[in-house]
Amino acid sequence: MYKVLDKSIIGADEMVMNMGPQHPSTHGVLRLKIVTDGEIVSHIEPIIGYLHRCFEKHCENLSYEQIVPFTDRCDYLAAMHMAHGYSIAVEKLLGIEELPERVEYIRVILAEFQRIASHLIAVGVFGLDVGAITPFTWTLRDRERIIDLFESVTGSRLLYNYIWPGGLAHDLPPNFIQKANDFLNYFEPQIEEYNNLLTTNKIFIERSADIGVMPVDVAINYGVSGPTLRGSGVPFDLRKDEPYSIYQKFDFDVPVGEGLMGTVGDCWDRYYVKVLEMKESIKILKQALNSIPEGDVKAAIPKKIRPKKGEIYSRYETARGDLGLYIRSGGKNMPSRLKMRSPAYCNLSVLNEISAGWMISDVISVLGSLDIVLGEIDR
Amino acid sequence: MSIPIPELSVVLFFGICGLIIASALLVVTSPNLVHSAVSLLFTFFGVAAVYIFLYADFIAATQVIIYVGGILVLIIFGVMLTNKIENARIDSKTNNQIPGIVFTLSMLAMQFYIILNTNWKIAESEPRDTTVKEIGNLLLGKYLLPFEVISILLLASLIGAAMLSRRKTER
Amino acid sequence: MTSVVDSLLNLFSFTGLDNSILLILVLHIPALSIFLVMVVNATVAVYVERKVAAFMQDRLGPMEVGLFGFKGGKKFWGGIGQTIADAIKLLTKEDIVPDSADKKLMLLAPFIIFIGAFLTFIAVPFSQNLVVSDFNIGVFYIMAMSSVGVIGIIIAGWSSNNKWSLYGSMRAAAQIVSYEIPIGLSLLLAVLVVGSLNLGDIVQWQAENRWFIFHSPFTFIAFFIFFISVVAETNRTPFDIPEAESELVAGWMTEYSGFKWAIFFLSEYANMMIVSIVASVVFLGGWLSPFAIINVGIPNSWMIFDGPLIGIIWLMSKALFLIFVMMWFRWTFPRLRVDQLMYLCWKVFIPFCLANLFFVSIWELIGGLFFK
Amino acid sequence: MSENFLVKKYKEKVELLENNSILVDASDWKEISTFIFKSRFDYLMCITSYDLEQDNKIGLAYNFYSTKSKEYLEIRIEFEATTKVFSIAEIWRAADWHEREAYDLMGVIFEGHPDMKRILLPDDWDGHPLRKDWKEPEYYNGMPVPKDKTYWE
Repeated sequence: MYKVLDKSIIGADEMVMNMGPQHPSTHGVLRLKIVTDGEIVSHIEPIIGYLHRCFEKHCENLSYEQIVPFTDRCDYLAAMHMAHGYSIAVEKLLGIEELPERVEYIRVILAEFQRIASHLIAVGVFGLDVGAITPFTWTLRDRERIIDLFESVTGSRLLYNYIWPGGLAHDLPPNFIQKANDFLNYFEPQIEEYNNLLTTNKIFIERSADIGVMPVDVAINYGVSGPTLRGSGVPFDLRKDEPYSIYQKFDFDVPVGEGLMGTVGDCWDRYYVKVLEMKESIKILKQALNSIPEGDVKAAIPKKIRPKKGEIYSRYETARGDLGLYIRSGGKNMPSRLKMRSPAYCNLSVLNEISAGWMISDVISVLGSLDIVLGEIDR
Repeated sequence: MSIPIPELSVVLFFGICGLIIASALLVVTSPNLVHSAVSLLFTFFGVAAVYIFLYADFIAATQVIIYVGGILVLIIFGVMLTNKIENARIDSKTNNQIPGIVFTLSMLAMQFYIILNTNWKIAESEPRDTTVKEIGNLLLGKYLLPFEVISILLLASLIGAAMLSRRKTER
Repeated sequence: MTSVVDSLLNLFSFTGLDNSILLILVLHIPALSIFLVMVVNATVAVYVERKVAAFMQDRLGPMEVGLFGFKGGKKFWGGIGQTIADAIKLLTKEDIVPDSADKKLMLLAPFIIFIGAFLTFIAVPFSQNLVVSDFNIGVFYIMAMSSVGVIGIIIAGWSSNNKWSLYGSMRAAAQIVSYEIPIGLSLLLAVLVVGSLNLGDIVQWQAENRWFIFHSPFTFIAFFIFFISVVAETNRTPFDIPEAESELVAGWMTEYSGFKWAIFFLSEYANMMIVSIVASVVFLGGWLSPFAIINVGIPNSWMIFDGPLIGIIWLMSKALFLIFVMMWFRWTFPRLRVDQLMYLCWKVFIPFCLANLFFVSIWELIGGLFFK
Repeated sequence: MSENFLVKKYKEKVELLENNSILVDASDWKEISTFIFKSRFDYLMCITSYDLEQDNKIGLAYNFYSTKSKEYLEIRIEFEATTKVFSIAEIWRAADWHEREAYDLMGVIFEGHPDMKRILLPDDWDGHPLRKDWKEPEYYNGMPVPKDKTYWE
């Protein structure tokens, strides 16, 4: 047992280490410049941009419809969320108030499935980061079934291009509701299995509880959002606080970190919030699947997207947090400026604050619990 | 296990002696500290082998477990973690060469004189079955006091080492 | 107990060769056999490890890959082609040596580790009389020789000239040197009770009395301390922090590839086998059949299951079960952090071991008075 | 709502735009940003830099949120590209990376930022590509940038 050392004590010779861009647990091409004293890390500087694909520059040269597939490629683990968030922003810009009910239902259903899929990756990879391999393969196995569902709906497995501004690409396949319900019945007990295997494992608790504690004021000051913020005990969820789409119709809770195994806001809390959110998503899905209405999903799709001059800022709750889209329209069919405030970008910037002073292994835990996707950070 | 006939054991003995001497020479001449430390490994192994020739199998195993498994690890650890050891080359320029040679040669002559003039008793030593029991009995019987004194000394150094390494964090 | 070398010398004495020449010739047989055991063990263990992983993790690959089109009903024999592909890959892969590495030491390190494992095998009994050389100080010899490997690990980490490797070797050295203490103290329990360091004597004692794990509550605890410590000593999960792939890439093995890496691999699995055999011999009755666990009320006719030839099956099944448990650990547990590992060793295991040693001495004294 | 208190306090210095955002002069930003933080806007959501495409002017849009009163606030600053803007990275730590990104892609110069350097693009990149007048360079690090892109698609 050790505690965070006073930084002034770390006076011995320090060594600069490069973790990444090629490293097993930097979740992609992230590079961490770590200053270490023995095993203890005194400073971390994340260096990003290895996956920069000029998303914002592309957007200025593409029409609003053409941007949709590009948004998919930002957060490739939650492509539905990005497309959904973008569509909501464009609808807001166009002034489309109401969509056919079926469209909203399908969007919510797919978004919640995507949330489960994304959290499954996050949970499994966090296990992998602390050395447990089996949870990862288990979560991937279950994610595969969600991906199969998506494939039956959209025809693709990772980047869907399904949710369009104003509607959807096409309707659901005939037996989707049945398959979705089958999956939920299969999946609900699986969560308990993850808990038995990983969440309540003594070694796992030792490795994640009380580590990388993020106090509320730090989290808010750094603009942290999503499960990472809720892990610090802030019950802020856009689906609840400012419901977009039709989230106000559904009954669900916003789980927050309670410090069950240690301090509020530690890695374990950030991890466990994701596990609980999967349960909440199942709740939403069950309600939505039971009450999905009939209707035309393409009715509201505008023929030509050419918004008036103006700006909007739209927020959307992705699996990783608060996706902000600032769109400036110059009155053309292409945005004059589109800025994406990606949640993982802000979440990653807090890394040095909460993991300096801990050990190398803990930095990995903290990074895993922040649940970053580099495609979205670098855009 | 007994070595069957003298010829093979003689060959082995001189082979091992050669190994000891060669690796010991490497220890002192190698410009790289880590290379020296690794050469020491072979020296220790050779010495352990010599102990086996003396039917001191327990001592030989002790030699390996303490010197190779413990002290050598410590040495390599220390050398390795010394700052910027990769570039450190030992300055092997020697001072006072002539007095050194004279002194060494005189020591060598003295040893040779003693070796040649000692009346070595050459007798067929009988293969012992096991030495552990006798060592144990002696340590806890006749030599109990020195044994305990040594253990107290080691305990004291252990506590001292712990104290020294603790001080840094409580500054 | 006679050793293999003695038996072989007797067997080949008809050739009329000079004894020392004969010895040199004969020594090749056990040496090659040990090497073969190591190679076969590594190959089989990799296959088994893959299968265990596949069953526990719902992996698909190890269930499918066949050999020459043979899939063997997919479930059990599926995946056997992967092992062979693995071996060919390892032997034919390019041997990459970093430009600024210490090339001599980098070459030396795998062989030090290999020799450590190889020398240990000399004293490891596979059954009654089936030991290359029967040392009187068997237990002590095995401990001594298994401590040689750590130097190879340190050198491997240092000579690669990679910071991750250096971290790995630092951790490995600290871990292995520390965990030797609880291992030694647990083995000392058996030595104390039996009064001999000879592995044959220890098994003989168990044949006359009972399996050592059931001898007293303290030896029961000692077995688990021993087993957990050897898992740490062989760098297996949850104690695989020297090669923690999510932190240190691959630790001290990061810069190794091809054949040198295969030697590390071979030695790792050989070490697993050694410690499992030692655990079986010292605590689980060695080559004795499990019918005589506590040596009461067994019909004499059942004793046909004992003996040198059947003993090897008993011993290997015990050892393989322990190896399986190690694999089970690996696919179940997360990894400890380096300071938690040290905490476990110095503040939990060693005090328990010392207490065990004390209480077992008392147990022996009282047992000597009452149950004689 | 949330805009009014700012307009009340800084009547002369701010200008209320049509979608309830507030235009602030770059020279007043230091004072106003401190005031905004001290009132209730503790959460900086986003900093967007944009090119106005006239008079070599660029703009910044700050989107604030108050976690206590659930209010939004959008501040805009529009200025000459060479003007130095006060950095709010020490007040909202979230601004750190957003400002670096604005510098990297749009070339906004922030004053008082703790670690002003490129974040997404490589350190040896030339120019700020989100400017509308940004031209693709002929050479990058001595390598010619291909002109014919027929086969790229």
